[in-house]
Amino acid sequence: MISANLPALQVIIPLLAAPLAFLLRKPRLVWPFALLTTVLTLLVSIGLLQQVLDQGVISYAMGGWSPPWGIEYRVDSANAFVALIVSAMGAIVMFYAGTSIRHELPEHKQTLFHVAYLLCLAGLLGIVVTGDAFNVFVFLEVSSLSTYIMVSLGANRRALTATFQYLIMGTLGATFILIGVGLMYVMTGTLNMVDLAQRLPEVAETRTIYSAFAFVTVGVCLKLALFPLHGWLPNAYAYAPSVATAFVASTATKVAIYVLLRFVLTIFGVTFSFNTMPLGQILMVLAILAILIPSTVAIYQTNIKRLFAYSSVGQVGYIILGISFGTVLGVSAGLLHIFNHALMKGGIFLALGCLYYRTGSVQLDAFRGLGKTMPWTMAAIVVGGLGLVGVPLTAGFISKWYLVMAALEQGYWPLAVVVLAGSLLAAVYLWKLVEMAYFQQPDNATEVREAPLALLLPTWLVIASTIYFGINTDLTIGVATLAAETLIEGVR
Amino acid sequence: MYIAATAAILIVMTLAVIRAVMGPTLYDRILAGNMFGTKTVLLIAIMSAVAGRADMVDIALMYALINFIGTIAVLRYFEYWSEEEEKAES
Amino acid sequence: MVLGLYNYWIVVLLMMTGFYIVIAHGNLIKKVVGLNIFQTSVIIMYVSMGKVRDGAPPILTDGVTLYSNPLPHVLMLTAIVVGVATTALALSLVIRINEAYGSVEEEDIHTQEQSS
Amino acid sequence: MILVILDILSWICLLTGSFLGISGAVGLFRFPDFFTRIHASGVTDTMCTVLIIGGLMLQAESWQMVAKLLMILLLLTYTSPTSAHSLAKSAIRGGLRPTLGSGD
Amino acid sequence: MVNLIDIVLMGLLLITAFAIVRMRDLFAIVMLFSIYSLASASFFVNLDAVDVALTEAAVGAGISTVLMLGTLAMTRRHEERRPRQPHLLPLFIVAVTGAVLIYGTLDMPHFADPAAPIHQHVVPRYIEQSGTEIGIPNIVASILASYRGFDTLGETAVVFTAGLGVLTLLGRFGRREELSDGRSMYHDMILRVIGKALVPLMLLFALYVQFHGELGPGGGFQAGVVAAAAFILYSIVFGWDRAQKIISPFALNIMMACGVSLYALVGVAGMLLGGEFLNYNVLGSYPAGGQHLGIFLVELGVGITVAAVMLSIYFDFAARLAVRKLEGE
Repeated sequence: MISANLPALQVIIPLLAAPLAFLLRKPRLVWPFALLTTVLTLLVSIGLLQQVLDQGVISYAMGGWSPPWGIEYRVDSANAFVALIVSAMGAIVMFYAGTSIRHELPEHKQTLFHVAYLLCLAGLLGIVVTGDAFNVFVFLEVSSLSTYIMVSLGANRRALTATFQYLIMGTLGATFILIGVGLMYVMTGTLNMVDLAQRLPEVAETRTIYSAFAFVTVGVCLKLALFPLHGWLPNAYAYAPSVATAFVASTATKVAIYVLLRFVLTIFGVTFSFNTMPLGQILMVLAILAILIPSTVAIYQTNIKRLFAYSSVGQVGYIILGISFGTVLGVSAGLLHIFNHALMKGGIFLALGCLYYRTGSVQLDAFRGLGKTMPWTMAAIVVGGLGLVGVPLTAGFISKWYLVMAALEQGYWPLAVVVLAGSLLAAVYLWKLVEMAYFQQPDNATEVREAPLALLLPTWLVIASTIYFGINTDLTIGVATLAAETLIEGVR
Repeated sequence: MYIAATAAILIVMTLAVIRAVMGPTLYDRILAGNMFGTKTVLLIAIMSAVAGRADMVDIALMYALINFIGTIAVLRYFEYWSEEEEKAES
Repeated sequence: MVLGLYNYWIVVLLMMTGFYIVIAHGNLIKKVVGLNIFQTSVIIMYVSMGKVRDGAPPILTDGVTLYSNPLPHVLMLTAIVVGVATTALALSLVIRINEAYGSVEEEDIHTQEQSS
Repeated sequence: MILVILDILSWICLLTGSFLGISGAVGLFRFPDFFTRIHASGVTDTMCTVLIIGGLMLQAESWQMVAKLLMILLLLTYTSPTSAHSLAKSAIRGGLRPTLGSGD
Repeated sequence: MVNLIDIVLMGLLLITAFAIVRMRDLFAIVMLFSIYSLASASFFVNLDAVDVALTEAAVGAGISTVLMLGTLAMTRRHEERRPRQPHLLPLFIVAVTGAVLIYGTLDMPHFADPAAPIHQHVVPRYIEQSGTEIGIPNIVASILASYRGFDTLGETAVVFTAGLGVLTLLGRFGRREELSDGRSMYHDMILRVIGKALVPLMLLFALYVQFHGELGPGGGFQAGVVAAAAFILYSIVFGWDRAQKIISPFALNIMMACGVSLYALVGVAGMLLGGEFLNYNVLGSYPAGGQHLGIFLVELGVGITVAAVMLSIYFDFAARLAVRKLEGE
C-alpha cells in the first residue's frame, strides 16, 4: 500500500507534519519531529526514484479522479531526480538546523522556523512531483510564503526589506505564471500537463499561445533569479538565517529551473520553444551575461554570504546555458549542474553558518586567520569554492565539462571561453577568501574555536559528497541523461 | 422595468465612485464608499430577482455585512490614527 | 458581439495599472495595494474566460442545462485566498519595516541602508 | 387581478426607489459640504433601499426569496443609519464643521 | 442587461484603479481599493461566478481592507511626494507587458462564446456527472473539494502559512493580557447596541454559509472569513482586549493547525481505506455517501483554519497596535 502511494506521501508527509509540529510547540520536541519527517521524506524520494527507474513513469490520480479531471501526480526520472536533491538537502540541513537555529533565534521563534521549513519543503516537493499546471502555482505559493517567513527571521533589520523585495518580486513572478497558465487554459481547456502537451500543437500557431509562453517564461525566470531578474536574491540570501540560506540556495532556485524545464520542454515542446519561439537565443545571451556580470560583482562584495549569493546568480547562468542548447547533452549538463551546485552551494552556506556560529559575522574581516582557528570550516569553504571554480576531481568540474561538450557539439566554441572566464572570476573571489584566511594573522583579541561537531558533520557530509560525485559520476550522469531524454522526448 | 432600476443603481454607483475619487475630505470618501456598498447590495438583489435564484441573495447579505464592517473599521482606525497624530503634534 | 474582446482589453489595462503601481511607486503600502489590484485583475480575466452566454451560475438546478464554466471559478477561489495570504504577510512586513526604519518609503529606507 | 395589482405596485416601488436613489446620489455629488451630503444620502438612502427591496419582494416567486430579502432589508435599515451616524459623529470629532448655516 | 452592467462596472473599475495611481492619501487609497474590490465582486456575480463573488467581497473588501487600515494606523497617512527619477523604465516595462497581453488576446475566443475550447474539453464532465458522482448541486463545491481537492489542501496550507508568518513577524507569546488597543468605539452607544446584535447574527450566517455551501454559493473559506469578520467587528466595537477574552490567541493557534490537519487526515483516511489520497469514495458505504462525508469534513477543516488564521492575523495586528500604544505612553 505504501509503495502505491509514494508520490502522494512525498508531499503529504511534510505537509501534514507542519501543523502537527506547530501543535507540539516546544522547540526541543519540534526539532526531532521535524528531523524525523525530513528523513522519512528522503526515504520516500529514494524509493520513488528507485520505482521510476524500475517501472518507468508513475501516474498517481489524486482523489481517484483520473486526469485530466482530477489532479495528477506524475513522476518520471526528471522530477524524481530533482525531488531527491530537494529532500536530501532538506534532511541534511534540518539536522544542521537543530544547533544552528537554537543559537540564532529566540526560543519562541525556533518552532515557527521549523514549521516554515517543513512547509517550504512540502511546497517545493509539491511543485516537483505534480503533473498539473495550476497545482504548480498553488505549491509555488506554499513554498514562497514559507521562504519569506524564514528569510524574515534574519537578525539584521535588512532581512525585513530583503524579504519585502523578495515577496514583491516573487508574487509578480507567480502572477505572471498564473496569467500564462490562464492563457494556455483558455486555448486548450485543460490544466493537466500531459493533456496540455497533447492539445497545444493544434493551437500552437496562435498569438495567445505565444503570449502565454512569454508570460510563463518570464514568471519562472523571476523565480529562478535569471540575470537581470535576480534583484531579490543577493539580499535575501545575505540576511536570512544561515540555515534558511543554505536550504533555499540549494533547493528553491533549482526547483524553479525544473519548472522552467517542465513548461518549456514537456508542455510547449522542444520544437515550439526553440524553433517557433527564439527561446534558445534569448536564454543563451542572458546566461552569458549571468555568468560574467554577477560573478564580477561578487568579487567586490565584503559580505561573504552576499558574495556567494551573487555567485549563485552566476551559477544559475551555467545551468541556463546548458538548457539554452535545447539538446539532450545540454539539458543533462544543466540538470547535472543543478545537482552539483545544490551540493556545493549548500555546503558553502552551511560552512558560513559555522563561521557565523562562532564569530557572529560573515564579513570578510571575520576570515582573518581562519585557516588556523577554524581549519575544518575553512577547508570546507575552500573545497566547495574549488567546485565552483570547476577544478578537476570536484563535482563542479564534471558539470562544466559536460557543458563545454554540449557547447562544442553545437559548434559554439566561444562559449567554452565564457565558461572558462566564469571559472577565472570564481577563482578570483575564492582567492580573496583564501588569502584572508591563510595568509593573515588572526586577531588575538577574540578567541575563536572550531565549530561544534553537530554543525561540521552535515557540512562535511555535503562537501565530501561534492568530491565523491566528482570522482564517481556513474549515478549522477546516468540519471541526468535519462532525465534529459525524458524531458526532451516529452510525452508525444 | 428591472432594467430601469438597474440603470438607476448603476448611475448612483458611478456618482458615488466619482465622489469617492474627488473627496475632498476622507469622510466624504467614506460616505461615498458606504453608498456604493449599499447600492451594490441592491444591484445584486435585483440580479438575483432577474435570475429568480434565492441563493444569490446570500451574496447580497454578505455584502451588506462586509460593507458595514468596512465603514466601521475605517472610522475606528482613522480615529486611532488622528489621536496618534495629535499626540505627536502636541 | 460588440463586447468581443472588450472585456479582456479593459482587464489588461487594469492589470497594467496594478503592475505599474507595484514597480513605479516607492511607498510600500501602495505597492501592496498595487499588487492586490494586479491579482484581482487576473481574477477578473479568469472569470471572464469562464462566462458562457445565457449560462446560469454553476449550481445544478432542475430544468437548466447551460451553465457557465465552473473551473475558472474554482481556480480563482484559490487565487483569492493566496492573494490575501500574501497581502497579510506583506503588510506585517511593512509594519516591521516601519518599526525598524521609521519609514515606509523605499527611498528613505535605501538612504538609511546606504549610510549604515 | 391581484397579480396585476402586485405587479403595478412593485413597479411603482422600484421606480420611486430608483428616483430616490438618483436624487440621493445627485445630492452626494452636488452638495457643497460633507454634512449636507450625508444629509442627502442619509435621507434618501434608507427609503430607496426599502422601496427597491420591497418592490423585489412583491415580485418574488418563492417564500425563501421573500425571507432573504426581508433579512437584507432589516440589516440595511439597521446598519446604514448606524454607519451614517458614526460617520457624522467622527467627522465632528475629527474637526469638520458644517459650512452652511453656521451663521457667518 | 448583463452587458450593460458589465460595461459600467468595467468603467468604474478603471476609474478607481487610475484614481489609486494618482492619489497620495493612503486612507483614501484603501477606501478606493475596497470600492474596487466590491465592484469587481459585483462583476463576478454578473458573470455567474457567485462563489468567487462571495469570497472576493469577504476577503478583498473585508479582510484585506481591515488589515490595510490596521497597517495605516501604525504608519503614515500620506505617500511622500518627493522628486523621483522619471518613471520611464517602469512605464516602458508596463507598456511592453501590456502590449504582449493585448497581442495575446487577439486570438482568444470571444467573450462568453459557448463554443470556446475552454468549455469543451474538461468541464462538461463536471457539469454533467458531478450530480451523480458527487451528489451535491454546487458544481464549484464539487470541484473545489473533490475533483481538485488537492489544490484546496494546498490553498489551506497557504492560509496556514500566512497565519504562521504573521505570527512570526508580529506575534508575541505570552504577556498579552495587560495590553489594550486603546479607546475602542465603546463610547458610541448606538454602535454598541447594533454591534452586539449583529455579531451573533453574523456567526449564524457563517454557519449557514458553511453548511449550505453544498447547495448554494458558500463553503469553508467564505464561512471562515465571515466568522472571523464577526469577531473583528466585535473587536472593533468593544476593544481587542475584550475580544481576546472570548477567544484566546492560544486557542486560535490550535485551531489553525487542527483545520489543516483535519483536511490532510481525511485524505490519509482515504489512503488507509485502500483508495488514493483524498479519495472520498471509500469513506462511505457507497461512493456518493463517501463523497458527501469527505466534502463535509474537508470543508469543515478549511472553515476552521481560515477562521482561525484570519482572526489570528487580525489579533496580531491589533496586538502590535496595543504594544505601540503602551510604548507611546
